[in-house]
Amino acid sequence: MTLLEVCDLTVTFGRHRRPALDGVCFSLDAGCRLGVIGESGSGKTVTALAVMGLLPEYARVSGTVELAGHQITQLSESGLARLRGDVVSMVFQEPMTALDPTMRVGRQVAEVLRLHAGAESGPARAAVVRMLAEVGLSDPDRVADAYPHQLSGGQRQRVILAMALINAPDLVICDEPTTALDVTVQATVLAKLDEVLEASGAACLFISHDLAVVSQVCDQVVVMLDGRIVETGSVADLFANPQHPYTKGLVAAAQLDAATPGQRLPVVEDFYQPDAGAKR
Amino acid sequence: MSADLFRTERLTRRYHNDGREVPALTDVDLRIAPGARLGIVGESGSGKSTLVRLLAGLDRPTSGRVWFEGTQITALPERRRGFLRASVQMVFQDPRSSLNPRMRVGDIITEPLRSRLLRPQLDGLDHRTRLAEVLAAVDLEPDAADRYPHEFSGGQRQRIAIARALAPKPEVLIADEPVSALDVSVRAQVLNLLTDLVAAEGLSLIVVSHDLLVVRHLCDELAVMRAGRIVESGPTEQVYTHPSTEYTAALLAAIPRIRTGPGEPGASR
Amino acid sequence: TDGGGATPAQAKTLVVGATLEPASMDAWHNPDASIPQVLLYNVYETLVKVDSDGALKPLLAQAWEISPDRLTYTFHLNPAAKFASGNPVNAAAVVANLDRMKADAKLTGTLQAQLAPIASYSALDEHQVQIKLTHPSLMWLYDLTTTVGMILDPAFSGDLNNATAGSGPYAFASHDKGQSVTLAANTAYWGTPARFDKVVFRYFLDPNAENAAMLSGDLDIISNLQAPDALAQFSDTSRFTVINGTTNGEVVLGLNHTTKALKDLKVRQALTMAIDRKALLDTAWNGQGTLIGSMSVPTDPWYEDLTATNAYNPQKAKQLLKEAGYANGLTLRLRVPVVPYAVKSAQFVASQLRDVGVTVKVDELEFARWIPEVFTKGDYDMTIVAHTEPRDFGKFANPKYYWHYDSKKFQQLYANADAASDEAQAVAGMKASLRYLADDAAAIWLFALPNLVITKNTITGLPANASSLSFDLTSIASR
Amino acid sequence: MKKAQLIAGLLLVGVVTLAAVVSLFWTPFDPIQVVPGQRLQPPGPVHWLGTDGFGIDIFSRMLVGARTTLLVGIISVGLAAVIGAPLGMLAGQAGGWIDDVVMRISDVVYALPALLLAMLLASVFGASTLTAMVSIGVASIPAFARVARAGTLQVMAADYVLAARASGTSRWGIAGRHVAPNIAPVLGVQSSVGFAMAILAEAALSYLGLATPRPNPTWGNMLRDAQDYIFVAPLQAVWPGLAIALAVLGFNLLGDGLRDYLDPRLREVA
Amino acid sequence: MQLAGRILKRLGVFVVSLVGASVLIFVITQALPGDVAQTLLGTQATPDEVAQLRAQLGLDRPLIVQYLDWFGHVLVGDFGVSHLSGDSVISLLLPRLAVTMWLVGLSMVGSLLLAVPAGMVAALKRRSWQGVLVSASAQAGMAIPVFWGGILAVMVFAVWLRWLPANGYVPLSENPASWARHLVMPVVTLSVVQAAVLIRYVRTALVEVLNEDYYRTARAIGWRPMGALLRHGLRNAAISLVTVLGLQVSSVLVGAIVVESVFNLPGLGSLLLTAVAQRDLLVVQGTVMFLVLAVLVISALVDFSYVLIDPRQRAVQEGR
Ligand SMILES: Nc1ncnc2c1ncn2[C@@H]1O[C@H](COP(=O)(O)OP(=O)(O)OP(=O)(O)O)[C@@H](O)[C@H]1O
Ligand SMILES: Nc1ncnc2c1ncn2[C@@H]1O[C@H](COP(=O)(O)OP(=O)(O)OP(=O)(O)O)[C@@H](O)[C@H]1O
Ligand SMILES: [Mg+2]
Ligand SMILES: [Mg+2]
Repeated sequence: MTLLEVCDLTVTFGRHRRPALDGVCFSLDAGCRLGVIGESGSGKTVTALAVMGLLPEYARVSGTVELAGHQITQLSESGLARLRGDVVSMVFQEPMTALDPTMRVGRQVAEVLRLHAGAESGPARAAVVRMLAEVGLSDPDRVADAYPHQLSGGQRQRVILAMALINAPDLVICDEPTTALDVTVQATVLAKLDEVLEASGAACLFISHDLAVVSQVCDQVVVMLDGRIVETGSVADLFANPQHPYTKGLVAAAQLDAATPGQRLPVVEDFYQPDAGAKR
Repeated sequence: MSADLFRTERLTRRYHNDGREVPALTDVDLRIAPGARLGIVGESGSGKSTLVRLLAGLDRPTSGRVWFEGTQITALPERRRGFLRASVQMVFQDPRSSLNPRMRVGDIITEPLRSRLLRPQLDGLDHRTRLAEVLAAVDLEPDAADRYPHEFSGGQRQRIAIARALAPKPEVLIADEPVSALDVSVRAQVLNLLTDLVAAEGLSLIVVSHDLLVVRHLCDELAVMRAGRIVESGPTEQVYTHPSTEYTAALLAAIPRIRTGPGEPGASR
Repeated sequence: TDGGGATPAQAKTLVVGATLEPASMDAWHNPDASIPQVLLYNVYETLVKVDSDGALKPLLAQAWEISPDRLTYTFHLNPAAKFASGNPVNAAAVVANLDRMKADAKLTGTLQAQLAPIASYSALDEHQVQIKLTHPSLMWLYDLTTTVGMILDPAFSGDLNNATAGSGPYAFASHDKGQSVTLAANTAYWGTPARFDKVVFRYFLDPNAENAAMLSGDLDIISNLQAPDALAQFSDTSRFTVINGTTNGEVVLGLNHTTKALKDLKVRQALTMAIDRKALLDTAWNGQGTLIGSMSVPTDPWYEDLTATNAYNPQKAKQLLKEAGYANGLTLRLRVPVVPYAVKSAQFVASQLRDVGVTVKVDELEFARWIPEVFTKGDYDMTIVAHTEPRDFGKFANPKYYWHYDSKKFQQLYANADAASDEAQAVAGMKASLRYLADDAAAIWLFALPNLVITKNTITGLPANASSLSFDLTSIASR
Repeated sequence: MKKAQLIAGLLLVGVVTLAAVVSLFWTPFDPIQVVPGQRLQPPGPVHWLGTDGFGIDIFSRMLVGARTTLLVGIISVGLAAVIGAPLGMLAGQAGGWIDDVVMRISDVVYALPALLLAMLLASVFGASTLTAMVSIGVASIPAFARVARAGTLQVMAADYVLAARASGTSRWGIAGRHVAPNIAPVLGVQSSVGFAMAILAEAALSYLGLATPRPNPTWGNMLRDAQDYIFVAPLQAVWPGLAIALAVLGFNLLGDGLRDYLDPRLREVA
Repeated sequence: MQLAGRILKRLGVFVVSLVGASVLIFVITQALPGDVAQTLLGTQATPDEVAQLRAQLGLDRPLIVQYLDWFGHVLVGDFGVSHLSGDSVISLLLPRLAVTMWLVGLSMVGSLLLAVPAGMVAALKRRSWQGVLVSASAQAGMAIPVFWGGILAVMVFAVWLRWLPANGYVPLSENPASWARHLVMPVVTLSVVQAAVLIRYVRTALVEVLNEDYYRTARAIGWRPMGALLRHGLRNAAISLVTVLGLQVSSVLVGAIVVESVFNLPGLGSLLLTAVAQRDLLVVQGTVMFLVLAVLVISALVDFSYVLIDPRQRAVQEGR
């Protein structure tokens, strides 16, 4: 069953600028994990925001985004608000800034419940602590009473994950959720994400420019370049056997461990030359 | 003794945060030979940046000493650190925040040349020609000099930062997380550039990173830090293949690798 | 039962708007005119008072006699008069007051000067007091109508700053600092009873605030409208009555007679002729006030219209200046205190003197600075200030006074007039002195300040002129 | 949008400046000559904005007033900026006890009523536009010092300052090349706000006889004079009031517009 | 222990600031020409009499002695006696202080009540006409002199409609209803004028919040824009706003002096004006000391309030 269907999505910021997204089409089945890769500025975040309906109001959007039977681009702000956090949720890149620094994280997680389920604070608290434990926090009670600044990056990132999962959404969007973490923490967070996604059966749109990370989380991948999707395929196929020259370059450049130390690394430009002027 | 490029002795740096002490660096003894390519790795907050800032003379230690080419620099007043400033240059993690948004690229790159401290060392260096040289060295168009940092991509910005570091013809380049803010496609470019430059100019290189693969690619020696101390050091390949501490082993194990083979998805396996 | 429309006993309050707030209630040690404004005649009574037209009237003294040599005054006290405390106002009380003041070294300078002519005094009997002067003085009896004549209950021993003990129809009740002074009716008053249970003097720093309070019905009376241009606001005769009388305040363009150019009569005349004072009054003071030609106002017994002396004539002014050797111009400093009539007049004067080739540099000074610099040190060429004390032209006879007007002729004229042995002769002498001042252009008299009082239509009995420092409540009633 | 702000600001400030410049050479009537018979004329073909209580053409006075008003704003804000901004930068860059001392002094000055200073200056030098400008300027120093310090602290924390230090740039170099340009925009905004305050403060001071003496017109003292005629001729108050409002608005728009325009990062963003 | 140390240091700085302020105040007031002896004696007195009175009042002593005498007493809470009325400065100050505190305090609250909602609209709708309208009216409001607004309010509400008394003051303890009626207009006037300035800052602070990640997070979990801003924006914006508010207090105090004169309120402003005019220097010094003290206390409170608003300030920071 198709959960998310994005069709011919085009997004433009400002009158005289190149579209940030240019006719993007893809679809995602319930319970599936789709990775989105591409260099910085290729439109990954814009895609995610379009699905969330969180694009700034001055963005001009055409095309359709259909999520669980709702036309996102047609919905009112309150209609969107009902979906967000319930049907679709998002895990943001920066664990340092994505949480309100003035509110205890337990309350922030509970808010998600209260906004959608109308839960009382008593039972909500229990649910929050349970969820925090589920995302692998060993001391969920203490964490719930902590302010964001009292937690480490990895802990914060897991709190955000808990916020995204607590309402058992159909779709979780992760926008570069681990770039701010160091490797060891990243590994545990990714492992936990994999585990809870598995358990809840939620679908996932996973955005990253780190191919290795995507390859560990996802089964399908789309490759974006300058606001367009240039290649789609399963993780195994695409990384083993990239077709588009850009993808080839990306895969080659990403494999640091494959190169001999000190030797020249392959770069994208070795495989793919953008047409003059297209790239600034 | 004076054969060392850098030598530190019981180097300690504690920060005071509202009265509480944070031991960022504790009793670090380190020797770096001229021409070395040293990588410093470790988890976030382990004191890597603190260590290199002390080496570059941008901060003063709480206790302990630092020698650069046989001269003890810890006690030296700022105005007598010209030789250090001329010889040691730094590249920072975030190319966005390390470039002044209100200065033109040309001015940013030539700023070190205008320093009064460095002038004696850089006698007769013409700013315009040097600018053109370093821009060429980092593979940027000459007209880049007239533009502002925000007009460049992340990779280009990092190249501008490198060009600035190269301008005063340093002997040592210290790079604090030079590629962690860049995406993979750009990372390769910058790493290539650094490799080439180090080879071409005969630079000594000190690279800080939490990414072991980056360090392995650039450096022949490795120091692993944890909680303000160096817990392991040695030739890169040796540490990489035969880590002697559990911590290093964990760091190595956590490196994500592209999984191209068939099998169930999931990092846990 | 009570008659028809009589309202139940309701406290009747009169609210009067005023500008300067007294710092204390002690008029003997504080020269502030704001104190007698509240207390004189209302709380403290004098032997003799001056009425709206400037005439002397009996108050505590039913009658008085002056000896032919004008040196001995005998006052016959009203036997009914008593203090608020119930003690009688008798000859002993008057003598006690004189004793007290004579013995007081801290008494204000004005009072000490006014006591100076007294040679001796004594109680002839219970109700008769005799006072002897060192020399005849026309002014002295007038002085007795002011602060110096106020009779304090000799039994009083409290703090004069915050209490009163007089014989008037009202007594001090409270002082709400920064806001108001409240008087309460003296229920035991010996004369016509007070018509109000309470009189509140509310003080305003900002004239607009005072006008607004009047317009909104919060005030019954504005005791002296600060900006005559605001008069139009009160033109609704169904609500307000405007009383437009005179005051004792002569607005004087003072000339510093030590300034070289101003020593020259021709220059002084020229300056006088260069200023169209009628136009000045119309422009600066909305035409309110009286044009005067010398240091005297219409309520003075010796008043004469002298406005024709050195009348407006710019041609002649230029001519005179040329004759005096200032054909190529003359620069004078006009240093005025920051009070509305002065700054406005200054602007007008500067403009008109410019027309006859006199450059005027206007300098506005805070009053506290005007006193030491202009008044005390005499550091000025011209200044503008209103002289509000009644019958004060004798100041021109004092060469040390800030004008430094040192005319032997005038001093002679004035001394003779004040010491004249009969009243008619004295008045004639005063007229001559005033005429001399005008002819000599000793100063330039711009106009006399109007007494602009606004009342609600329901208020009656206000005196037309402010002939004394008192805001006299005794005749005011409300319908 | 951003451009529109800048242009509107430039336009308004331009009009004020033009009025000031024109008044140097020409006014329709003598701006200080009293005309007794002509007081309080309504606006008409001869006197475009009517005449004031002295029968002087208001339009002429407005033109000349623009000069003083502009001067008061520029000089007092300039004074405050020239002293306050470097002090704030010093405090922010030096830190430690220098920071403490500078900021505490600035606190104390900030707390002192400007009125006292104005009185002092007026009594020593005589009240004039200059003494008013100086006291308003001095009273505004702390605001500039604070804004400059806050901005400096932010800049000093940026990596590019560390980079500059690493390449041997002196304190002065950092102050001049990095701190100053980066705090200039906030100082610009502060200046436009300060300008507005200065115009109004001058009006209040001349009310107390502590600023521009008669007959020289400033919009502030015209507004103060107009209070007397608020019932008789309310328009008297409207002209200078409007002029002050527009000038203040103009400088605010200009300040905001310039900040956005001068920021290279924002220049082409819609 | 550490906290005690910090408080002690803060207190030390505070005291030093006060001493500095006292010197400054003393020097400035003493440098004013004219003196209270002259005011007391009026224009009749001879120079000798003035000199005599000066000696009596102790005004002829060396300045340093006068200063030490004055400040020594101030330290023990004795501000001296008004030469003019003989009242103690404190007894003159306290009732005035109450008036000004009500005026300033209520106006701060009022301006917040106006500026926060308006600032929210201006920030959220900054690209539509509502937001532009709010911003524009704030800009226009800033350009209106306080006294002008006050006079207008009096004309409308006291003179035409007669709903409220034109001016004056009644203490709260005397008659609460009347107290309120007298304060409504001055408070609203001052609030509106201050709000115009404040809106700008609120808007800026909120726009910053709109760009924060946590605001986006709040939207992503299902808050509508206004809800997210109320729940997560205000408190964070408050961190930068309290600084501005602290700064505003001083300008509100200045505005209060004007408003006090328009509405004839017996506050510190009118006390200061008359005392200066009469050169009643002890009253001037006392009043200004109080103003300085108020500003310093408020800036200390602002620092303290960070701790309340921002939990990061409560514990020790982790560093960069
Ligand atoms: N709010 C915005 N206003 C204007 N332009 C925007 C905005 N957001 C994104 N863009 C532009 O849209 C393009 C795509 O941006 P996007 O953030 O989707 O890139 P990304 O692939 O997520 O990159 P990164 O890996 O750096 O996060 C970029 O050119 C960017 O400048
Ligand atoms: N200026 C500072 N003031 C206070 N504490 C600091 C400061 N700089 C660093 N620290 C603290 O010192 C410790 C070491 O910091 P350092 O920046 O050297 O770590 P790092 O290894 O570079 O980490 P990262 O990988 O996150 O950059 C950390 O705990 C940090 O919080
Ligand atoms: Mg992105
Ligand atoms: Mg670091």
